[in-house]
Amino acid sequence: MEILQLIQSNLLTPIILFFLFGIIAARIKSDLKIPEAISEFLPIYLLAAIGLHGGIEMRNTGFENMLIPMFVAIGLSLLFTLNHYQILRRLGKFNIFDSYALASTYGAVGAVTFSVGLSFLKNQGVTSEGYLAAILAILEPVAFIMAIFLTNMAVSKQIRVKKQSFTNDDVSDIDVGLRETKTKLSQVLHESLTGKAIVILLGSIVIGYMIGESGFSSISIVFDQMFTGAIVIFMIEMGIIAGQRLGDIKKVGVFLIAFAVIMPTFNGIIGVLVATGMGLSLGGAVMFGLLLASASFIAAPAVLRHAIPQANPSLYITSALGITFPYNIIVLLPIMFAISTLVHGEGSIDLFNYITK
Amino acid sequence: MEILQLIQSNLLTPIILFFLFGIIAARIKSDLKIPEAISEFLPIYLLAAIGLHGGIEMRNTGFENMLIPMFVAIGLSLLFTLNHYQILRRLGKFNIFDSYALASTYGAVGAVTFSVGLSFLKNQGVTSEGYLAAILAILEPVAFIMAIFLTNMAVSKQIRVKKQSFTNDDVSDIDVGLRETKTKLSQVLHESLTGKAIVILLGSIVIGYMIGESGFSSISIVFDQMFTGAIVIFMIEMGIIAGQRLGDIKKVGVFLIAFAVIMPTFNGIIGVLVATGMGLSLGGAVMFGLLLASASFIAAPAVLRHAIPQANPSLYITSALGITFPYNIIVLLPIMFAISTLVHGEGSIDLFNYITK
Amino acid sequence: MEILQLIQSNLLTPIILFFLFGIIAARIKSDLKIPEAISEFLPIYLLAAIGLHGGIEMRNTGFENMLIPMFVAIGLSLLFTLNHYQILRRLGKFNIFDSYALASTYGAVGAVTFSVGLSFLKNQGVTSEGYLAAILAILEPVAFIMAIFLTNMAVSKQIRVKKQSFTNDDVSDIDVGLRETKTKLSQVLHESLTGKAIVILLGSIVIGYMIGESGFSSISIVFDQMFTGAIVIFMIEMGIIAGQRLGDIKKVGVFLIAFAVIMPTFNGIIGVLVATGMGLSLGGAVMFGLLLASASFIAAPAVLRHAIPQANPSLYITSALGITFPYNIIVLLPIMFAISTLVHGEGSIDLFNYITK
Amino acid sequence: MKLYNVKLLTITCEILAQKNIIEILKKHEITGYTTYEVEGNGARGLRGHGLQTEKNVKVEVIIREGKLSDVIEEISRTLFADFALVLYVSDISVVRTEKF
Amino acid sequence: MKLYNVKLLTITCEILAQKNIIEILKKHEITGYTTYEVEGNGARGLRGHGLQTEKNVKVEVIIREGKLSDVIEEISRTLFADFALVLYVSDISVVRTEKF
Amino acid sequence: MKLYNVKLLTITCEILAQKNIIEILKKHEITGYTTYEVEGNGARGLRGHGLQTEKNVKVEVIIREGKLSDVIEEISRTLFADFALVLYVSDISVVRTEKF
Ligand SMILES: Nc1ncnc2c1ncn2[C@@H]1O[C@H](COP(=O)(O)O)[C@@H](O)[C@H]1O
Ligand SMILES: Nc1ncnc2c1ncn2[C@@H]1O[C@H](COP(=O)(O)O)[C@@H](O)[C@H]1O
Ligand SMILES: Nc1ncnc2c1ncn2[C@@H]1O[C@H](COP(=O)(O)O)[C@@H](O)[C@H]1O
Ligand code: NA
Ligand code: NA
Ligand code: NA
Repeated sequence: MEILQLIQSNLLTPIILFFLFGIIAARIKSDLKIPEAISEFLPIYLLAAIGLHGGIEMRNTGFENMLIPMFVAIGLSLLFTLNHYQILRRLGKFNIFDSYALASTYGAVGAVTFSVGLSFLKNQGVTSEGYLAAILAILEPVAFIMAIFLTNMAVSKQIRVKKQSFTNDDVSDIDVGLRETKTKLSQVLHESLTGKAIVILLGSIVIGYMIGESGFSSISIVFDQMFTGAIVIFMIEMGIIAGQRLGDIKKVGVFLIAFAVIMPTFNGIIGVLVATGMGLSLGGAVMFGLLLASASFIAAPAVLRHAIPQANPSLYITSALGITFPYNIIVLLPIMFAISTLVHGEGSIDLFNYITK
Repeated sequence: MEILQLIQSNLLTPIILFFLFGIIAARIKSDLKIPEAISEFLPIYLLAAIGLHGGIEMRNTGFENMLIPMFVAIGLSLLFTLNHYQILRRLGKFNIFDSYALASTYGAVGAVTFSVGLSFLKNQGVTSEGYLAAILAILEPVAFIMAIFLTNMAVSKQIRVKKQSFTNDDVSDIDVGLRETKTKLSQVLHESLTGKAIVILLGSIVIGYMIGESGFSSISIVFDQMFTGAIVIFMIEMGIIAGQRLGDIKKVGVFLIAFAVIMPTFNGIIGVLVATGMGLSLGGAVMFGLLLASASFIAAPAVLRHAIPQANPSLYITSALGITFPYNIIVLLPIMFAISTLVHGEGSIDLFNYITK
Repeated sequence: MEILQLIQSNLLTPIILFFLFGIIAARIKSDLKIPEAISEFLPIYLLAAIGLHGGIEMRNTGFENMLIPMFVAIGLSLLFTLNHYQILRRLGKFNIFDSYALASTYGAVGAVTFSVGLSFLKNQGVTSEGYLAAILAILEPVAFIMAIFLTNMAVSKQIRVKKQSFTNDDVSDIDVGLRETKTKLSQVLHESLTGKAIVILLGSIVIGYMIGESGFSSISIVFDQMFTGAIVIFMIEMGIIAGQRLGDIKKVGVFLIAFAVIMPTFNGIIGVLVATGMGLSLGGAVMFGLLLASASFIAAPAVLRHAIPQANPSLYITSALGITFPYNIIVLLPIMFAISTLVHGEGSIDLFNYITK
Repeated sequence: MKLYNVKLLTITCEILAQKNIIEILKKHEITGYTTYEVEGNGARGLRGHGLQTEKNVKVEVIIREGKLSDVIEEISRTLFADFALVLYVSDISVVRTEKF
Repeated sequence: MKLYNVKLLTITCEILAQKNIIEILKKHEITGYTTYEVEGNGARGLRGHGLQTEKNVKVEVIIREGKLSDVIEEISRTLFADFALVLYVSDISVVRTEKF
Repeated sequence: MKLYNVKLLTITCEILAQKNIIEILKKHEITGYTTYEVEGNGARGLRGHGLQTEKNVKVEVIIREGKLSDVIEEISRTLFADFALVLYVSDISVVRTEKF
């Protein structure tokens, strides 16, 4: 009951409404679109704002207590990725490439989802630990790197098997193949770590940490007060792109649709509970859950298309952007907030405030 | 006398000055220009801001009393379009295509003009009815659809006449022609209704209505406080484009130049008086007049180039953007404000405040 | 000692940190970049903001006392350009084209540097004379025009010498050459004066002067409060571009590296002293020094590539953007501030305030 | 590598005619094409400055010789009179002829 | 003006394959090329709308006939299966043949 | 549809040379051309990243064979030395030969 009210109240925020609006605009085939330069710039801006905010918080509160949550997040992310793989490969009968690509898409994190989460909390008047921005940055490449490593292991194995059964003519080819695999992995590692999202996020965290509140004041109008307005504009474009993909949802199949809803719910709720166990605040636990629940749809294609080119990109993009993202920000976020409120033992009071507000 | 002072005071606002600046920059052949992505984004932003504002107002004041003004506006717009056609075809001796294209350009509305009008009123400390944004959205396609319908009727008639005078060889061709006409009309209807301007405007009105003041507060810095600054930037580009067209004004001929000044004045003043008669506020009557006075120059080419490709686009773009738009925002807006002040019986006081301010 | 502290404190501002961040992002070969439309728009925005601000100040304080500083600035700029040329040609052994190109790059001014300077002063709570924006505009083309004139004179002389030593076959060619030289000069003059930087800057000064504080209030959020945030975004891109050029620094040679550091220091300190002598305020003297210290890297390639195409653009761009710009905003700006504080006789108190702050 | 001869049809036109071109291609069962925005100058003056709707676009179509003539004919007939438009054909060779 | 015959290789592909193409060119010691972003339609559907990573790019390479075949062969072998990609060759003439 | 043979001259150069190219075209009474911004790599290194002025542009001119040689000659003479620039000529066929 209260959760439904939370969801309904969340639905009526500009962020969600403009996202739904974008979907509708795409469905009625409107020519509305946010110019490319703007929609390319907005994620950079959002990540800079998130990073600065996180860095300033970390300066205020220290980052000693960040280590445990960080390693737990990495551990969970790897565990979840493996779990996704098993489910997709065994139950979903996806081929090895699609399985690894999808597994890591859902093991990775979504920076846009994170932004929406921060705005949601702001709206609720709840804060979260600043170091979560750093965990966002660190978590970004983890799932990809593991999935790519495992995919390449599997491919090498296949090649080695082939090698034994065929004549020696191809040996050099296979050696080349193995060498290429290694190169690929180190390339992906480098590309991931120097990818614009991680770079701007980590950079802004460090800068935020160095300048603190006082240094931030001169730019707070741009990097703080305009934050929600900027997300709103970005959500129009996200809605349009998600709307364009709605038609492809049939193609991804019932199994993946179910996966795209159930898996984040599972991951997210575990995240909230574990975070609460580690002593994170109400809001921090929600954001921690959101990190684990979210799927990557901006970084994923860029990384996976190079690393696992054999995987079908429309599978992982459509499910992450067309299903999981809307589900996460509309339904799962309020659910996780309710759960976090509950387990933080402030349920009655907070929820009451929230609803009467 | 007071009107001259109003015009002069209006001239000294940043919006008008930066518009004039843009014209000068274009005339001296400066390479100054606002990057395309920005000037493509700004109308979307402005319409979203107008829509949100209108929607919130409608939530506060209800929209029952919107129906009569809306139908009156539609009626006047159709009437004016027919009137324009007669004047252009009979007196101006324009061909049928140019006549209909021009008639509907001036029967349609200009969203940029509307934005400038809102800023003008804000500057005067005067408000207007929120539902006028909805009327802007509804009025957008009306004049085009009628003009296109009439053009196609006329063309079909011509074809039918030809059909009777020639041999039967072309019958199938003519049938195809008639069928194409119908397709075209339904296409134009669809394109108009899903055009980005209408979609973002209607969407934002609905969202504004749903979120209300409280939901708006988190994005008001972007969608309210930055509004005038954003118009200023857009006006630089509008000035540049208008300035580039100044050279073409000779080509449009004296008749069209006179038309581009007299017609909006006539339409606008009637609009102010009718709106006052329907009980709209001082500011609302000005905006109502502006809706009728304004000519479309962003939507017009996109719609008319497909619907009446035979018409010469430089006629309707040059007159609407190069003559009517500057005239409207610099001269006619203060005139309509003065008239509205007068007929709202607050003339002396308000004008006095205005001038001494 | 105090200067080191000033530099350190300046280093920890968002503007400098994001610039350094951009350099690092480029060095680790990140794909981070600010979309072109944004980085093309930001200088226009910054110049408009600077101009409006300057114009409003000039309205408040009058511009009678602007004439002397302006002519002194022009004189110094011409003198410095000649001085640069001698040093580069005689000591540096650069060819005539590179010498003139470099001489004028350093004789000209940098609008981005000026923006950073204004932000620096704002941060220190110090103001500067509004008319310095006008001097920025006027100074922009001066050094280029002289350098181009002198280059063309030199080339014509060379051609004339050739003409005498060769047969008459080439005479018409040489005449054409001379005529082309004249055309070129008048073209460059026109291009410089109608160049977007000067046009938007002068236009905004005039508009700021006309609207004053009261007219500015409606757009002050965009053109004043967002200023530092906008610079920060622009500095990311400047850092990236500077970072990409770091590799080329070896190619410019030790002589030019030294020139790119020593020359601005010399010019800037003379500027501060002269300005103080003319009675400019503490902040005004810093900005005056910065005008003379700064090198042009946005206007320079556009002007010089046409006017002195034989010069190697990577010399003047790399040294101006890759060496002088960072040096100016990180090191020289605090130095000039300290010197200006000293010579304005408020040294102890102000510095004390500054450091304890 | 064996290469096969086909044709490349290039259409440079005002952007508002792009939809018409694509429709004509579709009518002739051609679904492969590449487009990009350009600026230009021609009989209808400088294009690509000012309003968004006054840009040009290039449409490039790799096409078998068989269909070429009909497509050109229809574009000429329906669009030459009203739109700023230029088209040309070049000889090219491709690897996978079955794609076109 | 004497003109020399060389080849122009044009590759239209999804933008995420651009890096692979450039690497192949580098491997064959070709460092001259021109690229630009385009939109398009083909076997893998409409491209160029939506996410940044779903755009197309054209890569154009002026190349001597000698190297052409090897480059095409490697692109075909390594990229045709996994990426949206179309390539074609045309005959062109240049002034400064030593540049290519 | 009858097609007529003409030439297509394509110039890829640094954007600051565009004005020079257009002026040369004008001098030879050619007012039709198409331009668009591109990135590229060549003897003068990677172009198209960083400052606005360091981009490349392509200029395409449909031109009768008669004028071709003079235009190429003037571009070569005045711009080859100082600007990053590549040009090539291809054979194309057009419908309306009177336009060029
Ligand atoms: N000779 C030409 N060479 C290359 N492109 C041309 C030529 N003539 C026209 N164009 C292009 O085709 C567009 C329409 O041409 P027009 O219909 O002649 O105005 C122009 O804006 C140019 O982009
Ligand atoms: N027939 C064609 N003519 C021109 N471009 C094409 C054609 N077919 C495909 N393309 C381009 O090549 C890209 C990839 O093609 P595909 O692999 O068929 O999806 C498309 O998005 C188009 O940009
Ligand atoms: N072999 C080539 N193929 C295609 N484009 C080239 C080639 N070489 C150079 N270019 C283009 O021409 C520009 C100038 O070349 P360059 O003068 O060699 O630096 C480059 O930036 C590329 O865009
Ligand atoms: Na996740
Ligand atoms: Na109207
Ligand atoms: Na200087």
